[in-house]
Amino acid sequence: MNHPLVEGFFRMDKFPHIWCPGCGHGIIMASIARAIEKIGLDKDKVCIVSGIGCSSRAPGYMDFNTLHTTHGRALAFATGVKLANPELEVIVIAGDGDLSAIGGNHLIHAARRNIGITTICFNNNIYGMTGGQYSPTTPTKEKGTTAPYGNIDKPFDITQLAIGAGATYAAKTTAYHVPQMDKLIETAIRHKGFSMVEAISICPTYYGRKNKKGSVVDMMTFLKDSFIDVKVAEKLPPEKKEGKFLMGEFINKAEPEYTEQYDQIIASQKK
Amino acid sequence: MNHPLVEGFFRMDKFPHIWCPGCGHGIIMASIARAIEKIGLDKDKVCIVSGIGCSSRAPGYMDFNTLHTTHGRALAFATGVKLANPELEVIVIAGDGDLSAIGGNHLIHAARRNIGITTICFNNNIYGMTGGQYSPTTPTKEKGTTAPYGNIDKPFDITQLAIGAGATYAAKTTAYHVPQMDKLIETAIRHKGFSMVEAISICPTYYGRKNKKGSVVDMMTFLKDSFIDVKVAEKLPPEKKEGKFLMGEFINKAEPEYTEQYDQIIASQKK
Amino acid sequence: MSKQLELRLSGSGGQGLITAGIILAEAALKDDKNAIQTQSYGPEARGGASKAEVIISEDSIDFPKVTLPNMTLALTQIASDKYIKDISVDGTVIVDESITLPETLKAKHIYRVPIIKTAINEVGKEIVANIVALGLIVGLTGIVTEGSLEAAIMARIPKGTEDLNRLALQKGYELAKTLQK
Amino acid sequence: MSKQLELRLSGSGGQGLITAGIILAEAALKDDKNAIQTQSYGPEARGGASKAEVIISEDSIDFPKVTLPNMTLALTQIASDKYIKDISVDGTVIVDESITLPETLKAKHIYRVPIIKTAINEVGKEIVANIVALGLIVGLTGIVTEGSLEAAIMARIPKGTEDLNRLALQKGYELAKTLQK
Amino acid sequence: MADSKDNLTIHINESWCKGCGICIAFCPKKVLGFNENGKVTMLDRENCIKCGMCQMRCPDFAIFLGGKE
Amino acid sequence: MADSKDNLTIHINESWCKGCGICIAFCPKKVLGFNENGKVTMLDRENCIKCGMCQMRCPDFAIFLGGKE
Amino acid sequence: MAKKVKFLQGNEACVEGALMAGMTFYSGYPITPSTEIAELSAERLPRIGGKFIQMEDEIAGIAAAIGASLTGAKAMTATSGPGFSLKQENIGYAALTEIPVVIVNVQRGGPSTGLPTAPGQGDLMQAMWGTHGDHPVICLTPDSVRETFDLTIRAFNLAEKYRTPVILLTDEITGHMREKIEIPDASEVEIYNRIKPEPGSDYKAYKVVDGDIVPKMADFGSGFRYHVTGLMHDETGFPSNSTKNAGILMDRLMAKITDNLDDIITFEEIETADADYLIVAYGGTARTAKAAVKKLRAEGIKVGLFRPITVWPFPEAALYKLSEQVKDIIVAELNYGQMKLEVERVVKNNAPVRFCGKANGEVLTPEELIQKFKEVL
Amino acid sequence: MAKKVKFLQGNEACVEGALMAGMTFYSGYPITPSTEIAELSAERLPRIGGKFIQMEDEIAGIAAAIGASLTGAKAMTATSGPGFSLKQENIGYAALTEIPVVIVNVQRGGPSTGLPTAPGQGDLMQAMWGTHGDHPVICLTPDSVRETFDLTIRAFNLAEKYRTPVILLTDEITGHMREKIEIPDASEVEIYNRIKPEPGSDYKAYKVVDGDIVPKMADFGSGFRYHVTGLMHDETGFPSNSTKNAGILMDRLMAKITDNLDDIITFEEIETADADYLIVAYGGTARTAKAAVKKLRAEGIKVGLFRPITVWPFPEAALYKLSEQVKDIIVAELNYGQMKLEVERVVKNNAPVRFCGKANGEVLTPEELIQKFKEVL
Ligand SMILES: Cc1ncc(C[n+]2csc(CCOP(=O)(O)OP(=O)(O)O)c2C)c(N)n1
Ligand SMILES: Cc1ncc(C[n+]2csc(CCOP(=O)(O)OP(=O)(O)O)c2C)c(N)n1
Ligand code: SF4
Ligand code: SF4
Ligand code: SF4
Ligand code: SF4
Ligand code: SF4
Ligand code: SF4
Ligand SMILES: [Mg+2]
Ligand SMILES: [Mg+2]
Repeated sequence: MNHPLVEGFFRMDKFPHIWCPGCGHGIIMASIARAIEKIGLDKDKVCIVSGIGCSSRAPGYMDFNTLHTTHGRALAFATGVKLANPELEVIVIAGDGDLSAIGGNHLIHAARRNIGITTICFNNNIYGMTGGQYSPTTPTKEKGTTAPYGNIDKPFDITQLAIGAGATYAAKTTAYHVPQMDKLIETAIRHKGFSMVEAISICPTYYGRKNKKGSVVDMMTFLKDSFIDVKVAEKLPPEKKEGKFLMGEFINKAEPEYTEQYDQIIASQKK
Repeated sequence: MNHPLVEGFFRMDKFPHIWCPGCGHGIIMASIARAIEKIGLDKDKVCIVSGIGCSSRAPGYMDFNTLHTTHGRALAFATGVKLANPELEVIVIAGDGDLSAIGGNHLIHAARRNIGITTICFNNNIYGMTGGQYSPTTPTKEKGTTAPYGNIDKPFDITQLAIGAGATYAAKTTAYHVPQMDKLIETAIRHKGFSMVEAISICPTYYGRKNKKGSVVDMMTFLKDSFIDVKVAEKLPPEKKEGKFLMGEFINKAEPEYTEQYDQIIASQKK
Repeated sequence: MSKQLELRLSGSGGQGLITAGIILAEAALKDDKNAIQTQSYGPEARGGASKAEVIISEDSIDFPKVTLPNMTLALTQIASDKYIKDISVDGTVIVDESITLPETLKAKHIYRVPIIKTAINEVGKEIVANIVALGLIVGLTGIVTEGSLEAAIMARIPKGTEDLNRLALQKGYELAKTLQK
Repeated sequence: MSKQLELRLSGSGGQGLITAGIILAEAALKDDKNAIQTQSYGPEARGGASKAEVIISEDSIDFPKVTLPNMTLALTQIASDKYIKDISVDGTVIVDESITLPETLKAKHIYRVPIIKTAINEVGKEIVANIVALGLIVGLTGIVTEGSLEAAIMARIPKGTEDLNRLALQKGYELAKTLQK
Repeated sequence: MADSKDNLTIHINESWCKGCGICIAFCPKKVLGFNENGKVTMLDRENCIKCGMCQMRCPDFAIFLGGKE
Repeated sequence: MADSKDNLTIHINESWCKGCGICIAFCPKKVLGFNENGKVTMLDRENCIKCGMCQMRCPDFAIFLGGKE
Repeated sequence: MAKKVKFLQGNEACVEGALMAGMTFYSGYPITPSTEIAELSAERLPRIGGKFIQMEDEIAGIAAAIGASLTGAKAMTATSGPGFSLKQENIGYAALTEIPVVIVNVQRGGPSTGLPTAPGQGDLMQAMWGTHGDHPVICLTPDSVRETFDLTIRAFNLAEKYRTPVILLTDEITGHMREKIEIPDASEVEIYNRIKPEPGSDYKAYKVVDGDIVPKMADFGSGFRYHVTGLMHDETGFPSNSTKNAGILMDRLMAKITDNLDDIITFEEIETADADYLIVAYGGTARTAKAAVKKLRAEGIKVGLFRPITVWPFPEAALYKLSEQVKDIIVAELNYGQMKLEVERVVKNNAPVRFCGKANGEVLTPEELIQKFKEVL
Repeated sequence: MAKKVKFLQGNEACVEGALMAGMTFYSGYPITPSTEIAELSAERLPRIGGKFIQMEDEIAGIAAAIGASLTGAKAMTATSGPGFSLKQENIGYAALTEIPVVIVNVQRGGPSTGLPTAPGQGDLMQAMWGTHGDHPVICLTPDSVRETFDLTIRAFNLAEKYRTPVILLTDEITGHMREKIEIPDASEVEIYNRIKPEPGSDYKAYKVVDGDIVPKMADFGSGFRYHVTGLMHDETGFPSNSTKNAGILMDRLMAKITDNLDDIITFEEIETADADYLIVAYGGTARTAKAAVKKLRAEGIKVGLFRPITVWPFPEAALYKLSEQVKDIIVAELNYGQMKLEVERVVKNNAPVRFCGKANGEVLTPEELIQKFKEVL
């Protein structure tokens, strides 16, 4: 008997996937498929686009129209796909490096345009694929192979960055909080306009080892203990929030979607 | 008799500058020089960096160490200058296109790192140099040569974008509000860490003409009437704020500056 | 006039000389001639002088740029200073009367003509100085037929300005006549 | 042994075989031999098999890659399946005893040796299986001197693990002796 | 998907399991464990409440609820 | 810069002035105007309060307060 | 058949050609002297239901075009030198993934920002070698407004036929000059469309079948769920580390061009039949050469012009043949002798290869070329 | 003099060489197979008071290095194919503004993402032609770990001497193999530093004086307030639209290289004195060729190796001379024959030029080369 999700939404012959034991990416990939299943999207009308990185290998496993592009450029390619054929449900999968380092510009512009693309960031706070260099989301003082003395960069809060750029939907979740993740990804896909879910992943192989984060289970436990939902947090006394990170929906508002706006221009100009 | 500011801080033989009659860029360039004068910086220790655009022509007129780079990359070059020689006061001059279109990624990363560079954005809401294409700050519905039917993009609020990226100092002002601009630029230069002043400029030649904004004076009057200081706005009733834009300081906080952090690493590792 | 007209129009950015060049060329096409129009672009144009060039010929035109024009026209001093020098010895120089020409300038005909003043005073809009200039040039050279020129003008101008432009053209022809006597 | 040893070490990512290759090469340098070490990198390494190759020679080494090794060692089944096939007919194959070898495999010597078990049971840490393997290889081939090998090991390992590694090396030599008789 | 929980049981695809231990650690009933190959195994099928958390958190699609047969 | 306002007066560099009219429009005392070349000119030096706003807003560095001499 | 006579810039003709070829998508970033192509596309595309988008930079400009092409759109992006440099990574991506896309480079003067408003031909070699790694390249250079129109159509056709990016390499001269152009009727123009798999058919995205030149290309969203990657891949399109597969793929990509030179290569020969001397020139500079040839012929000098229209692949065979006939070859171009290198390689010892060019932002005049010609002869 | 014997990867040796050359600044973006260069730089630079920064992408990586160089730092950035493509625009900027910077490209397999962990030599032509417009290029290719060390130093020296970007073009083979290397004592190594103007002297930033090769270069912040621009500029460094100035500038930039070929070009010849046959190879593939030459010589075949070390400018004169002597030339490289084109151009009809190579991610083995060699002879 086969895993029902795999059977329905993945390219079974490509499994087992290349990710390391305990890599959080597989958890997030599954969640995306469940959301697609839940919404009931036509597989032929779903397009998954990624850049380059461990996370960006996900589309290769997913049984949709899949596009593995160049490092950082997924959203730029996806913009072309979506604008050329707005009928497609376009989902971008991107690592923290892919999305916020080399690809940062495309992120903020896709968010600004409010184009109907859903971006799922597999944020493991490191460049996994290239072997553990610090990324724009590596916390200050943590180590990477290129930050042997501790990182002096301040990390992005990718969710806040997207909001600053004009995103109309932005949420954060973790590889531990799967039921919440399922829901947020589902909401993001249903959202009209640009939506982003930053899913905190784990990279036991590089980030974990380099920063002595213990076992895979220790890393998952850290996620479990460190994140609280914004809505819950609102009601908590300050001392309970200390050292915690917030997750959940940070913004969710309605604004005109890009390709629809374009269609209006066509409607007004087409002879 | 010569203009005292020109004599002291500009390359007089390059004047009159190439900007069009009424172009707001000259006003902002003057303000930067006044701020430098006010602070009393050593001209030999000031480095002005720009990309490509009408605004980016400013450094050629300014009597400092000046660097006119490639389109969008001023902050990346400036990061190298500043990190290699933190003694230099590095100021980046960038158009809205240069800074937030092709250069958007460097903006958010410089802001994130909190590196001690001051960025002055000459925001005329258009690509002036190339003849009036819409830019990431062109308001929705306005026209550009590449938006003949009205722009459907949502514009960036560059100040909010910088804040979302982690900027520790961000302010907005206009070419009309020169005394305020002088002060904000001065504060920005004095700020430790990354600082940005978004100075709303005017491009009568392209933006103004294309969008029927009237004369240069009409465009300046619009700035005069449309912007109110955030601090003032806080005290105003909603009806008085309707249709107005906010200017002033939006964030000003103290965080460790990048090159100083790096020097600490050197101090701890140097044998 | 030689079979091939090589014309250089110069002035400041807003004076519509590029449009004038295009119109003249389009008129030539209507007359079944060949024409090429080129221009100088870019940052120099900010504030500085702008330049449009037109070659009109019965034959096919290989090299598209004007090297030594046989006719130049300048509407501003800056443009004149920059572009008027190059002129073939048997060529014609036309400048607005407000312009001072270098004494060393050599050409077969050198005309200082009240183009702008005509546009302002006799047509009523400085903006049509370019059309006045066209009338002047065609009046002098006959390089295109008057019918083609008028048709070409009408095709390029904003709706509602037909009469204004027709008048400007007329005034241009008239200026030409004053020179030819 | 021939003058030139071409060795391929393979296993899973975490088994330290690249380090083992480097150590062996560094030991060879101490013996005034030449050595080159290469390895396979990259995404294949995720989960899959990793490979390190060493060439040790008295002469200078031009071509740096092992084409047909005269000794291969594999510590995992996946690695063995992928890399063990290529072996020169007069070469030596060494695999961990947990590994099943294809019946078609042809080599002068084929050894299945309890390398990992030795590391776990007799040294006490699976992680030193690579050093056990080094002892075994050098015990069999004498390609480097024991003194150089120990010095090279000591230079590469974390402080505080010297005794552990020395013991592992010893056990490797002992395993070699059991094969040579 | 229409299966009621009664017809479901945990299936394990040992060849895909990479032995990360996530499912084991976070199983609310602690009914999972490692086998001798370092792969996951069901220790106490009776007490499994079929909550599906193991399936949801397995990065490798190696454990899931499926029909009994 | 140490000049007291008394010693200051408006200077105009006509060759740099591009005639945009900004200084004229926003001079609080309306003492500036265009000359026949479309360049700025001082119409009423007496009533100039030397506030410097023209200088601050001139994009072309063509008008400024300087010593009287 | 009523032909529309227009007076257009080369850049405008490019858009007219693209529309006639079936362009429905344009994405780019403005840069002098190519901007008119974007501007006119922005105006015209919505009228035919097509899409125009101004992206955040040139990298995104080509990326979006490639993405659009995958959905079945015929897509174009235009730029000039600095932007062309930025597009290089994704040109290689389109080449390896075999996604049709047309890239226009209206060349300007100099390296770096250089002389943005002046003409140049310094990107010739870059058009062939600008992206990393071996890859198939087709590059066309028009010398007139009408040819800009024709070659834009041809660029789309070749892109569709060979599933590869095609570079239309024009220059500020042809891009900005206005010239008479008769726009042919659509019925007179041959349009090639990519071959798509039959609905419901068995489909391996990167397998060439039925004597096709390239794999059939399914539109994303049309029911074939396949994978596209810039990694080396096998016939199914999925990444493969196998060096054997990599070799097969690369050989096939390179052979698309080398096996079809006759179909791809075009060139013009003027007065070559009895020529003792040969001028080689392309793009805007060919206009200079044509004028020079006329003048020299008028003086009785037997000179001919060889004008590569397809510059990549380079028309080696035709040039080689001519080189056996002539006494001397002079290559005229606005750079430091880029095509000259290629000509030297091709003609071997058959004839000395001289150079006449400059890279200072000026066009070459017929007089200059004639002078140089006479100097060396 | 105590020499330090180490067992290093080529990438590590590159950093050791850079540090010995005086590198004080590294900025880049990680990419396989170059990443070790960044990693080791990150570790080592702070220890000598130097700076390392990981930028947001490769474009920023080279931009920051150029910025740092302007303050007087010796700066380097390293990458592989995809990143090299992205750096092209700013390579042209450094060339036109004459700012010394060293760019390392550790070549991997294929175009686009290709085979990221496999070796290749497909960026040879890109190193010369990757950026738009004509520009001076120096590019060096080591074939061993020790030579990687030496050539990194040489790259810095040439960058400083000629005020130009210098490309160190290595490959996965030499980058990742570990080999014995004797690190020379600093006193044995010649280091060249850019010439700076005398404090307080009259300074025109882009004027060549006193028989210098290039203009003196003042550090930003050292009291010379000058202007640097990627636009065409005159001797003062300020933008100039004058085509005359543009011509003067471009001629000077190109002549820096062409007038100093003897100083810049190095190559290795092995067994060429009596050679009847010649193998041309460079970088990692030269190792294959060396092994092949040994074996063929052992069989009594008179074959020699010509190894360009400086690949750009290409060692034309030396190769031409050899081509007059040999019966046949075979070029071996990991691509579809990039250097072969250059060899063909140079040797004209002197000898047939054959090719032995592949671009599938494998190295070429001596056996393969020997087989090909024997096939064609
Ligand atoms: C242009 C370019 N630069 C750099 C690389 C090398 N590279 C590949 S993936 C990657 C970073 C991966 O990090 P992230 O996006 O966070 O994904 P992860 O592997 O952590 O899931 C880098 C630097 C590349 N392939 N292309
Ligand atoms: C890589 C590259 N792309 C495009 C251009 C063309 N270009 C020059 S300036 C500019 C935009 C200028 O707009 P902005 O930065 O807002 O400055 P402004 O001229 O409005 O002051 C563009 C698109 C270029 N020079 N380089
Ligand atoms: S390296 Fe890290 S991110 Fe990549 S597969 Fe392994 S655990 Fe996951
Ligand atoms: S085009 Fe616009 S931005 Fe540029 S100089 Fe003119 S007014 Fe200023
Ligand atoms: S379904 Fe729930 S109870 Fe059962 S094994 Fe999985 S996690 Fe444990
Ligand atoms: S979570 Fe999955 S991979 Fe990990 S141990 Fe459980 S079944 Fe195996
Ligand atoms: S100083 Fe003030 S009052 Fe005087 S002219 Fe200027 S703006 Fe008017
Ligand atoms: S603001 Fe300056 S340029 Fe404008 S009119 Fe006044 S003086 Fe002249
Ligand atoms: Mg990551
Ligand atoms: Mg702007």
